[in-house]
Amino acid sequence: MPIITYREAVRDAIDEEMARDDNVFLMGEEVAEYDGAYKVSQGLWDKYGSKRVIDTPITEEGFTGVGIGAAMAGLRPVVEWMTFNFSLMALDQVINNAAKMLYMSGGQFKIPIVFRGPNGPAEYLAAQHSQALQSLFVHIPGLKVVAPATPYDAKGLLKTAIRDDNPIVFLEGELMYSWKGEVPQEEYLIPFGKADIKREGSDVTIITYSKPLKVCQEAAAELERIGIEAEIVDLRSLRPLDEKTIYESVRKTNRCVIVDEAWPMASVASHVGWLVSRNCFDYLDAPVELVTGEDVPMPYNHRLELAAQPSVKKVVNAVKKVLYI
Amino acid sequence: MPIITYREAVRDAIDEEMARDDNVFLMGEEVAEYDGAYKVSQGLWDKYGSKRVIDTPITEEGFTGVGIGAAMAGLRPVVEWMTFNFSLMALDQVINNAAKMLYMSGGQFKIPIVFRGPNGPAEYLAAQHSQALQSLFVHIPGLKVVAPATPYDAKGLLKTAIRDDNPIVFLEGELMYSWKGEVPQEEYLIPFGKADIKREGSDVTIITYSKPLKVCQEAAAELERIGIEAEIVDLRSLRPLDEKTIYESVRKTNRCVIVDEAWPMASVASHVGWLVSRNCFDYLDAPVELVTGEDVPMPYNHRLELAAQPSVKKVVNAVKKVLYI
Amino acid sequence: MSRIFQLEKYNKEFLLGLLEEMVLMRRFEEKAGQMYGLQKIGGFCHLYIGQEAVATGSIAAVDLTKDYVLTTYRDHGHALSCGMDPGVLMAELYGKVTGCSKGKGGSMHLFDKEKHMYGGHGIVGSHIPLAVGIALKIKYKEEDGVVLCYFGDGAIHQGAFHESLNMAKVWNLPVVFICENNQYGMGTNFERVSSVHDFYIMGDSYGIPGKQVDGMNVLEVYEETLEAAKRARDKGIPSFLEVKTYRYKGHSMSDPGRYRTREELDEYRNQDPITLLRDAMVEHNLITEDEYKAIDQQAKIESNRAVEFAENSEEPDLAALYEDILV
Amino acid sequence: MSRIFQLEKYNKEFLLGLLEEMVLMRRFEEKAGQMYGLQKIGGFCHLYIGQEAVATGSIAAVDLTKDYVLTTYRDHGHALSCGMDPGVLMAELYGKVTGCSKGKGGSMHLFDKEKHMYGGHGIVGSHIPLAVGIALKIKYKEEDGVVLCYFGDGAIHQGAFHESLNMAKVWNLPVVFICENNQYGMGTNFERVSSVHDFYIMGDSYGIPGKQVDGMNVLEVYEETLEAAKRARDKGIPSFLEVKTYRYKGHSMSDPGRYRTREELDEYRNQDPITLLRDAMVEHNLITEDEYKAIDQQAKIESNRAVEFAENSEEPDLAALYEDILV
Ligand SMILES: Cc1ncc(C[n+]2csc(CCOP(=O)(O)OP(=O)(O)O)c2C)c(N)n1
Ligand SMILES: Cc1ncc(C[n+]2csc(CCOP(=O)(O)OP(=O)(O)O)c2C)c(N)n1
Ligand SMILES: [Mg+2]
Ligand SMILES: [Mg+2]
Repeated sequence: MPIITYREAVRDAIDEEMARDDNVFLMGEEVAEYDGAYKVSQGLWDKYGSKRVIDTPITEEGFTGVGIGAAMAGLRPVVEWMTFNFSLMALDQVINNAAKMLYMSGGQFKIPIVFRGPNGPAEYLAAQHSQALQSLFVHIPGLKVVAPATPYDAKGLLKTAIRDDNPIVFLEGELMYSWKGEVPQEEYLIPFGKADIKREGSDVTIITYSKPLKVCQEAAAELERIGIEAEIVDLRSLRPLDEKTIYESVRKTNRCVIVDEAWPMASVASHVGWLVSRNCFDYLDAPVELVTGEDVPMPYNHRLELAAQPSVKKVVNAVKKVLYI
Repeated sequence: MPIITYREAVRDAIDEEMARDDNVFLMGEEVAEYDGAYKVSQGLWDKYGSKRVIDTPITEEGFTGVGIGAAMAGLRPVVEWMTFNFSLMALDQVINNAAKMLYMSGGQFKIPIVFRGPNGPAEYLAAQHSQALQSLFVHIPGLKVVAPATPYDAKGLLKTAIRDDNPIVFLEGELMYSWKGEVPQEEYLIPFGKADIKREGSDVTIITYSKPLKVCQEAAAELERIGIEAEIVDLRSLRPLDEKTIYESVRKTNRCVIVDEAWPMASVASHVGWLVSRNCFDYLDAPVELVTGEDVPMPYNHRLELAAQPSVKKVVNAVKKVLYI
Repeated sequence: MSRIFQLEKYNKEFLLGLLEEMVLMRRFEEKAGQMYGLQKIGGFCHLYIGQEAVATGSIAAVDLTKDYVLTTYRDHGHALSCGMDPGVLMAELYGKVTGCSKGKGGSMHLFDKEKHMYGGHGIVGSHIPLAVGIALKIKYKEEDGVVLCYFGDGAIHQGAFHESLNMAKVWNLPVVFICENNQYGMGTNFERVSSVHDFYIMGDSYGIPGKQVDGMNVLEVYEETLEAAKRARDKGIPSFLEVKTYRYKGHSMSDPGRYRTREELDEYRNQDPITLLRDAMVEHNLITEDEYKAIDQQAKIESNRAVEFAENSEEPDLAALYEDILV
Repeated sequence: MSRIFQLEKYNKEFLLGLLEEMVLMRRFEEKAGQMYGLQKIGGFCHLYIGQEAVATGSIAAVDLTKDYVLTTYRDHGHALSCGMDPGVLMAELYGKVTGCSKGKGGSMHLFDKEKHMYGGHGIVGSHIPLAVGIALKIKYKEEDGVVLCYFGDGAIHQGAFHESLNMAKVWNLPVVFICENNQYGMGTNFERVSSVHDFYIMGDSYGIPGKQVDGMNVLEVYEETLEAAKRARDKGIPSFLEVKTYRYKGHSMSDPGRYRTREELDEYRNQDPITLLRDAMVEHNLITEDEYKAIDQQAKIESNRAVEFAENSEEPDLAALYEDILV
């Protein structure tokens, strides 16, 4: 199978869907002539022109709303937020318009739109530019939220997202864009709501998604060296959530650590922590532990910045804790 | 003790703090000449004039930012959002500016500001005007979040909030404004981070905050009739959270139900659900149950609207469930 | 204020249509207010009384088989102008399943996809970008449509308004932005929160033609909308119309409206858009007093029928709670 | 383009001060760029090279014991103009604890409360309301200050800009809004995303005096800011200055800048703000080539010293992670 980057996987998914369906178009800041701030859309403007790859002014609230309006009227916009940090300016549009239109119109207006871009900390960017904001979106009924961690998952899920008739929040990651992985040449789709077991194991379940997957994989390798077999459940889709796969794994391993780079309070991590605690109550041999982003704004200094994020060491320690070792 | 409404308690707190400290002022839509959309600020403009009670244009993002700037420069603004539904337009200001300024300036700029207004569903308002949005704020380090449910708590906590040197999100409720309760004539302050046991009981801990307190109290009365003594822990302060009081109660009752009118995913409810599951692991006789707002946009029809919210029946059923009856 | 109505330009059917529509709006809204008083309707309910000429005149200037309408929570008038059935609207106000939004949207969220009534939006300013998006679709699909986007004087200050005008012009999209300047937000006279008092000049910041329009004169509203719509349709040039109007009632049902004087209210009642058109038509012998009374009677009957329909309709099933969240 | 420098109006010290400041900025930024290349600095780093006359000329026109400055992430120049120490700035770029924000803010978040440098803000447009808030405090406290608020051409379209201008005028607050129109957002020429190409006219929508200023002429920037600041200070009238300038480097260090031509870049290099002032001063016999070289040498020394200071400074303690979140 060809090996491509996450960036290429995202681009290919957009490209293929634009080729397949004339109603699909891409809009956002610098997505066209500049090829995207992170070069995700490289070449798409050359290929599809200004009608279908649209540079917007820096007006997150406005152009997000324009996308939603276009979706109301039957187009299928892919809206790029240069980073999710700026999505905060558009949150009213996403929550009050995109997520509620179908409901408050009594089922008349579906909103087939994808909001995508890099989420989560990158490097040396400080507090305003390094936020993992998925918890805010996952909270909202009327949205679907996906967060793939591999090129394969990114491509398959983004194609599904673009074809879905609902508003989808699609979380990528600046540091993930250069990650590589096998992606088949043939077309494939990955359904929402299906977690993926990225590593099988019998001793502990590590639940994660998005960028921390790599940290979890490294931690699992380290744990293997001391005889601990961790099962890694990659959620991929946060809303809907694949509770079945989660519970099956935890009921097998009886121990659970959740790894999430977002802040801990009212987060995906603590939500899943409650779900597992409740639904695997009779199976858990230890309390569910979380490894999350530290509960602090992101500092600029790199050493502090790394300390603020999940690390192999933190994951290993949490696993040891649930194993009482 | 005098009995006053929640509305009056909030007003009195603002009034007293404005009288005490010239730097305190109130701003928002319709707060001055119109006496407030929900009449919370009635009379304050007459008393303090246009300098200190400021009507703003309908520009949530803008006037919230103006408040934050004024706080940077040493004033102590109380910013009223007509309802929290509109705070979504100002979220970038709250999260990227208010919550991060102290950190990213290396401790130079404190932001003494209170963002307040009615949160949560009222009646017949449909999806865009009936949201309990606390989860979004609770997720953010750099903020404090409080949600009093009685006139007494509202007054004491709001006075503390106005004197606090940090950005505070203060959640009221339209339907709570007419609730009455005893409030002493003498000045008092209630510290943040202290839950209040609103009812003592030995059989089950019901954790709640804000408007659902009343539903919990009614449920407790009903449960009492069948011999079940519920302890009601009113969190009051969501960030910081009084974990100690929560755990003490659950370790006593061994059973826990959490009642929250917000949506369930990545919520205060599920966060506390995980905390209790983890930290009372050896004490829990049943999984922690949640009663939350249903995971749907709010419908307009009143019957559906009521069905979307926590009810006495739902709370009673959840309690029965954790008691296995 | 005296106005000149050049009725000669129009055929009688057309003028009668406008008059009937405005009278229906008036009676419908009175009925809605009355039913609100009887607690048949709850929540926010923003009446359109006084502003009838705006929706009526402007929507008469477009063709809803290809054009589109978006407005705020003060949407009953626009919904009627779009040809939505009064019964279906009243049922929505009642929260009944026969309402246009199945009782899930209510007064502020009237929608009819078929009739190109794209809502009924509750967040001040936030629907303006949606209108630009619909216009983008028109251009994208190389269609012939125009979007009429209504909002209040309060929305003018919202960033979304300014962001939208810029994008509409940069991309040359067929939108007509219509500010219904009824001179008050909730209780705030617009001059207290506006650095300029003639909004129409704001078009200049975006290279968009701006114009002030007399919102009590249904024909002026019609003419100006026609011109703006034509410019949008033929040349992709968006326009900005500031329509000066007035609401007779409080902001919503709970507002006693103490922030304005009796005199001011009377001044506007004296230039009532319905009376003005009726009087002009009487003067031009296009209608008799009796014919007018018949129109009014018909409007009352339709409004009563709407109430009857709403009263006799079912509430939505509880199962509806979990329907329409996702497709 | 030829410019007239009426140097007679100024004393030599003042002119030398401007020149020295601009040269220091240039050398500091070159050094920062170099250290970025050596991976001593990471993340986003937006250089001010080419725009020196804007911060220098405008901040020279105010008194930072009572006035205030706020700007974007492209803030190194403003920080230097505010009198912040180059070493402390470079240390911040290095993420060292001796930096102005203790290494927690970095290049985009330079702050100095004492010197009234109120940041260093990363979200395009979002700091503009903050400036209005600071101006509100000035009026509230009946002080004599003025706020200078800088932002780019890209920020013009953000709603926050428009909301801010309206409020500043409604409340008559002492702010000077300064758009540094360097003609590009990231890779986007401003004309591609702007419905009008002269921004200064946007003041009209808010009854605010607007003016276009030559940003390569430090004295014109100085004069216009002086006038606007006086109007703000004395009469509470906000102003909007569109300062036409240019950045020689990419948007940030990672941008190769392929979206513009060599010729365009050269055209602006030929009107370099430092060269223009230097040449005019040479012409007026206010400085010799050797004296200029000495100034330049001094700027290089200071920049090297800044690097040295940064290099020799400590990283913050790990405990700092949980400090400064709340007071
Ligand atoms: C963003 C937002 N802020 C506040 C409100 C509350 N609100 C509803 S209507 C209104 C006044 C709007 O006035 P205007 O735009 O003039 O419209 P009108 O009601 O006069 O038609 C306000 C403040 C809201 N719905 N949305
Ligand atoms: C709200 C927001 N959207 C996008 C960005 C990413 N971004 C940073 S700088 C920039 C371009 C800004 O251009 P301009 O305002 O002209 O300032 P300049 O960099 O030219 O000084 C963009 C898009 C951001 N920081 N904030
Ligand atoms: Mg109005
Ligand atoms: Mg620029």
